[in-house]
Amino acid sequence: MAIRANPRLIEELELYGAEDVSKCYHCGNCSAVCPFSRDPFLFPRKSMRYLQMGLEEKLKGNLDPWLCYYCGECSDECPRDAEPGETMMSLRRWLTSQYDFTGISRLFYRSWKIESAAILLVAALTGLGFWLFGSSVGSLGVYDGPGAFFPSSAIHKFDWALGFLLAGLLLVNCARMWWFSIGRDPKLRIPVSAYVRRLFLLPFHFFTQDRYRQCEKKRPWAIHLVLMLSYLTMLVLIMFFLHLVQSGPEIDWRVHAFGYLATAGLLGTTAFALYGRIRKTETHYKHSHESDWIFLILLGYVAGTGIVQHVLHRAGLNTAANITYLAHMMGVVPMLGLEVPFSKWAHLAYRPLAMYFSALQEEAMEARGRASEETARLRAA
Amino acid sequence: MGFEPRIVGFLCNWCSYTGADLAGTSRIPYSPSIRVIRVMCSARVDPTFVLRCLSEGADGVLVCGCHPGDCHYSEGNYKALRRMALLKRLVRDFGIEEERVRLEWVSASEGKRFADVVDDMTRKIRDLGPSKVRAVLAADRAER
Amino acid sequence: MGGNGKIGVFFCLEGTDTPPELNLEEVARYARNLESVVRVEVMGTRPRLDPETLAPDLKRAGIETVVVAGDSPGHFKQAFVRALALNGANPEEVRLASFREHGTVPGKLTERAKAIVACAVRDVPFGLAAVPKPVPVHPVTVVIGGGIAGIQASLEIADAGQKVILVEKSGTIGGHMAMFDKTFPTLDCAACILTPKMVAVAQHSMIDLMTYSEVQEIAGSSGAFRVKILKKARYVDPDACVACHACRDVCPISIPSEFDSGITTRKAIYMPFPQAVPNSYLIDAESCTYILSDGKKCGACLTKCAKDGIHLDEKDTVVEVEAGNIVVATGYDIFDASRIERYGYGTLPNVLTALEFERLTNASGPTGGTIVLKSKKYNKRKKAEEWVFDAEGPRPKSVVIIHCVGSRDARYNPYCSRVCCMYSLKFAHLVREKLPDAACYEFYIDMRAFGKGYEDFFERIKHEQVFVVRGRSAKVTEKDGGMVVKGEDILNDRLMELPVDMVILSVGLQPVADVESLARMFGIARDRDGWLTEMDYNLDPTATERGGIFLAGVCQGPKDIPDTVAQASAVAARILRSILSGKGQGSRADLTLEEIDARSRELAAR
Amino acid sequence: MGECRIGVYVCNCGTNIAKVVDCDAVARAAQALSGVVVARSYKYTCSTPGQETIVKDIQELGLDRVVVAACSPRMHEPTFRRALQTAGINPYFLEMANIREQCSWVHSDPRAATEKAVDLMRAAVRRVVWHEPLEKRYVDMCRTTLVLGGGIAGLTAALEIAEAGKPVVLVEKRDRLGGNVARVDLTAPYLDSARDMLRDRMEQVRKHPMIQVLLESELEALEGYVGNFKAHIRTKEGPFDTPAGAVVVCTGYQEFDASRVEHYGYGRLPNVITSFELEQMLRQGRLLTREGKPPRCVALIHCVGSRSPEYHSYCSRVCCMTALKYGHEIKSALPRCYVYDLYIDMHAFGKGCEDFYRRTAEMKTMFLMYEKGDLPRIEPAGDGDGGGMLIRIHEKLSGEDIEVPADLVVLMVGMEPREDAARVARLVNISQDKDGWFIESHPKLDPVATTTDGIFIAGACQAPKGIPGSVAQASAASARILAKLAHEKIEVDAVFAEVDDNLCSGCRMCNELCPYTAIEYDATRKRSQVISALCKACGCCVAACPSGAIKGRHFTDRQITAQIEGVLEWASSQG
Repeated sequence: MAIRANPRLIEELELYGAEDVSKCYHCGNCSAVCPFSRDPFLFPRKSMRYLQMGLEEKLKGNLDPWLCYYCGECSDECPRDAEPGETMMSLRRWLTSQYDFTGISRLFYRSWKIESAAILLVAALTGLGFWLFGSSVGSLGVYDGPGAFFPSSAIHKFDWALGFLLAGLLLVNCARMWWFSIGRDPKLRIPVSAYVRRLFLLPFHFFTQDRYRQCEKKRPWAIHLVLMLSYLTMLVLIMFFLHLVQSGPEIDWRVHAFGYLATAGLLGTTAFALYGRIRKTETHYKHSHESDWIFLILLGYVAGTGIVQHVLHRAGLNTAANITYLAHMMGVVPMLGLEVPFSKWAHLAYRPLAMYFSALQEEAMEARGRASEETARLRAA
Repeated sequence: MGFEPRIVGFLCNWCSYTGADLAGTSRIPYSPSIRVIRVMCSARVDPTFVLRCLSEGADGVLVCGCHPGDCHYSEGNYKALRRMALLKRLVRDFGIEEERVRLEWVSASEGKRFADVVDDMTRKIRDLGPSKVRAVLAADRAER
Repeated sequence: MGGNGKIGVFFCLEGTDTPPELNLEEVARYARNLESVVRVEVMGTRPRLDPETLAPDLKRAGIETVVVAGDSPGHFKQAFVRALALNGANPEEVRLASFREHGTVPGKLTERAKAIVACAVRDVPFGLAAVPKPVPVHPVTVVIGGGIAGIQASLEIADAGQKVILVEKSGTIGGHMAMFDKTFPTLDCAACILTPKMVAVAQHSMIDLMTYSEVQEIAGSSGAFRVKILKKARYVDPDACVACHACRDVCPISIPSEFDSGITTRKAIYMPFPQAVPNSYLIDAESCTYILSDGKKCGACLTKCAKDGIHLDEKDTVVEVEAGNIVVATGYDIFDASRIERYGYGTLPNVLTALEFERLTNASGPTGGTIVLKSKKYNKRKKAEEWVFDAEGPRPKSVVIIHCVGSRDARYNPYCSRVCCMYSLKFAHLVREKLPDAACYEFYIDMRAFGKGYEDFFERIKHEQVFVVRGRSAKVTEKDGGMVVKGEDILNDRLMELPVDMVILSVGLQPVADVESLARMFGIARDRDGWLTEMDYNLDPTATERGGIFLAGVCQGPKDIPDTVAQASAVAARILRSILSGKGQGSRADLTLEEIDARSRELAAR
Repeated sequence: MGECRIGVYVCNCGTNIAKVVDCDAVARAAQALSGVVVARSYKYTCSTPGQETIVKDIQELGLDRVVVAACSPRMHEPTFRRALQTAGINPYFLEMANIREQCSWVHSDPRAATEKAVDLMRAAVRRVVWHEPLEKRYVDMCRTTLVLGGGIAGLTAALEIAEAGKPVVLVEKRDRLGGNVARVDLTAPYLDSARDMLRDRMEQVRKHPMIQVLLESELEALEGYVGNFKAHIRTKEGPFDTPAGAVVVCTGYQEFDASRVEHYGYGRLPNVITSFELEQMLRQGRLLTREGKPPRCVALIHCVGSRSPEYHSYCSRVCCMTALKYGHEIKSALPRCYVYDLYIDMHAFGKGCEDFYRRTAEMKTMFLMYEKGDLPRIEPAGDGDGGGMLIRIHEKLSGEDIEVPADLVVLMVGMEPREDAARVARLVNISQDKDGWFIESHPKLDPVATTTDGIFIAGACQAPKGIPGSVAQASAASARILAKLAHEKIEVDAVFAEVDDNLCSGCRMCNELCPYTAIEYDATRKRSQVISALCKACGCCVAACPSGAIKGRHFTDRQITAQIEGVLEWASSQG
């Protein structure tokens, strides 16, 4: 059954950052220079082709964009400046918006105005909510212990609640990702055993970013890893040791040591990324979608306010600390609440998943290949 | 080695000879049995030439001209056609198989066709075996 | 001529060919004062025009005739045509004022742009209005460049009984074509069809051949040029030399041979190639020990020459000649493959450029035409191992031909070099013919087999079991001794990693290194790819804005041999016509705005 | 006349001959033949040193006959004849044996090939003995040039020649000048105005005092030979005869008839049109479907009738760029219209073409690549398909089976020889290749001359080409003609037939046979005689003359019989 080409898709993808894809004349250079491109996952050329022709369904089920880490080789080598690397990036954005069932992500990516508005709104609500809550349970002058403006126990609960909500949203999106790439394809019959056997891939790629490491340029990977680990550390600290983190004023090295490292990591990498994007130092920094800026600014903001309120607390300036804390939360909530399920940060889940699914796909294809050979042999005999 | 026929080919300068050259430039192989003599037009081929070839011991004679209507001299090939018809009858009366004398149209763009014609004729004549005349010639030499 | 009602002039730039020194505002101001122009608008670069919105706009202004002006206004014509049609006006009344087409005059672009707009407003074809006055023409023609283009042009003119001075930079005429083995698609050997022409040039009474010479300066004006030619010292008297090779055998210096594109060596005293014309030795002063040491060292050849034809004290001389017409046939350079590192040219021994392979497979090449891999040989003089072609060397088992090397590529040459596809197919054929058991792959993007008999040739190659792979291969890497070529086989949707012994890079053509200075010397503009610009892409592919200076062959843009020959003959026609009629073509570049303006008024009045 | 001194030169042609034929053996065999003074085998006999050897031998060894065993005489006979001339003997004392095209290039068995080469060489040696010194003849060159066809090529050729002050008669079949270019508005890749361009040319031609334009006229017959043709032209005023020194054939091409490709349903489906029809629409600013609505999506299909086994195998050269042009124009006329471009290979090879290809791609034209054999299918679409028709194509770059909607399908029809090409070819006595294009005398080095002296071809009648190509070729042809016109007289071949009065019985058989009416009967002397200037040396009469009174110079009975004996010596020497 023939697939309908759709010339509009390429116009839509422009909003996601793929502005040059129409220049591509398919010399195949990019796929050949790409260190990751190999049968059966040939990219970026093939994805670019699907995009040029607007084969939406094909693209939806296509995991290739997640297998690309944007080392920029392809873009550097492209004879027509069609920016394959950036196209893959844009496709990741687009896929994120496709996985997201709420449609919010789509809104965000297509208009940075909406995204920032949403962020500001959530921030305002958070601010208001926490202010009311804080003033009802304690006083602005108290940072810790009884009568604290933000009692850690309560924040802890809130964090968990938010955590569950986000996890829920993300899970649904992941499920959709599975459906697009594997579930709906009748040709892909994957035994449960395979799912179990390959499951290790998830944590492995999540923690090591191993594939990213295989890029010819190592620096981006290193930076990304630091960022990722710092973020994780912070997450763990907050989700499990918040009471310790918040306690003070004396420094509790068991937790705070980690806190400092993480913060340093976050601030450092964010700063580096911002600098890179402003100066366009690397190929993968040449083109910046609005969502990239928003994300970096948020991250920097959150890490910054986080450490500031901590310091203020140690300095005994409780009121100031509390206010900064409030400001911090006004960053944290929108960042987690909006970026994780609906924007850039979803890739934190999608990338390892993609590795997992692609492995399964490949296995299934090989199996099918063997089967067809088998039947061919039998027919021959 | 088996019998390798010796064929004399009269090719008109404008179509057939050019065609034969084309076979060369496009490297289309054919049997080395043929020896080409260039004439301006197939109409120049005097029947006596053909007979002369046969009497000199040729196993076959091939005359090639432009396709009807394409003659560089407008209708020379038609004249060749008529002459060959008569000649064939004469040859038969001499007791020589008429397959040994052949007229073909080969245009300047038909290198392949020329090669095919030569190969085909060689095959046919190989089946016919050497021309009787050769034996006679041999006998003559023996007498002297 | 036609054209009534109110006229609107719209400036739309395509942006690709806009020269910086063009002052658009000034041109626009000029346009406002032209008769019956009611509206002038500068729409900027690549404006997004929508007929639906243009139409009412034009209607309101009552515009029934539109002049679209710009570097390449045709790009925007349709929008206006449809707009007029929507208004029920006559859609034929959209006129183009193309600066690219008519305005390529270094220095005076703005003036020219005004003239072009004026002509368009008056609906007078620029070609008719801008006609330079005929000039008396000196019968001698100087042809610069002794490649097939120069040779053809010279012969055509000389056969008509007119004097030609053929100036060639190197020691022999023949150019690139002389280096080729066979020519596509007929596969007849290049030497066989070229050498007779070279001989004819040498023997022609009306051609005086100046090899190893360069044009230094062109003074005077169209019809009466004074050309300064530097005759570099050959140090060997061509009349005395009988090519006995005695001198060569004793010369101690050996350097890479230009003619064999570096895959063999030649001596400091050398004959470019056996069929060289003039068929005589010459000495390259840069490498001759004797000359470098001002006669203190060596001089071995002096004693060996039986006819005392060697004069190492010979000096360069400058001659000045009068000429009515000049033919520029300076040809091209090939793209420097080492610029693309990932193909490993220069580092991997068996990665060859097309020209190197051309020599390798040539009967008169180092291996007598057998295709072999380079093998390590110990060089006694250099006391070092080096890679050389040896007729007995190993034959390649698999050969890869990579198309579009340096062509169709934004980072190198954005244009298509036009000949590579066909010569690559030719190579494939030669490989299959000479090495029947060697696999041959072609990595291509589009197979551009457009000429007479080309397509058939392509089909034929396919039947000779050549693997044509659609996809430009990306890199050549060394892998345990051998090489691996990586590329995408797009049509079969797979990645190929071929182990190969020989890689041939189908390098493109590019303007000669000194094209910049040449262009300045001739006073001709260059297009954005660096090729010399013709007077009119369609109507006048051979003439230039400078009257009396003509372009032949690849110096105007990539061409294959038939097109080059046709163009060279075309130039001859132009020159013969000027000589026979005694009316030389004046220089269009010298026309002033006033002249063109006046003439166009005249014509419009009729 | 046995005692001539013959030199035999066996060319190796690099390895072209030597790789199969044992050239030294051939040379040795030559040595053994009676009359042969010297026999050499040489790498490139055609090269300067090669020719010099021949000249040297002639002068030093006093040779009076030369045999060169090398490539086809069609290639180098003139070259070696020149060499003989320089050496001071009659150029016709040369005979060539074709041991390349008709031996080494077509045979692989060295033994057989060498044997054949020896035979051919021997035949040549035997023949050359009987060669006679012939003198070239010079005839007047008529100043007028006849140009057939008023297209861009014809106009250019006419102008070039007329500008040189030589009269031109321009014959155009139609009622207006301009040919196919007149149907075009803009030209790829620079989108210059073809209209202005043509107006420019036509103005000049019309105004030119040296050019006589005959519209609605056709060449009926052409007699004579180079320098002295006589053309019978049918004009609307009646028959018109003119002498002509040379003829330039610029009859151009005709568009491929799209309805032949039934598959595409041209003529059946209302909204399937040809490129020329689209050109018209664009020109009038009325880019509409048959239903009168502006199309939402247009599909351009390349290579209609070109690059296909069943129609024309060749590429029509200009369609790709034209299609890109249309893609571009449609987008600027209807910014919201989607354009699909269905192609096989994108032939964007000229100056500025690749750049234009890129530009069109940037305008979001959707390029779809299909396989040469496997043409797209056009089907009527259902409602909601967003287009009047659906085009199904197996898209090669993605490997997917694709369908695209289209309100308008444009067939990029290729070029083919005009249906009267064969007639023209016969009239002016030139040949056509397998596709019907006129054959040039050499594809590389002589793309405008033909096998018939004085007849030149220019423009798309020789092979598909764009405007610049046609213009260049037209000028090239004029260069040849101007070169001839520059001289008062021109050389014609010394080979023709002559009647021996003593033998002629006056039977007048030859008079009827001669296709050129070159033989007249002298009633007073009761003898036939040949008008040498008209004779084209076909030799028809020679073969026919019952009393052997007619001698075909350079192809005499004696020469040919000698050749026969030569090739058959081997055969007759064994049973």
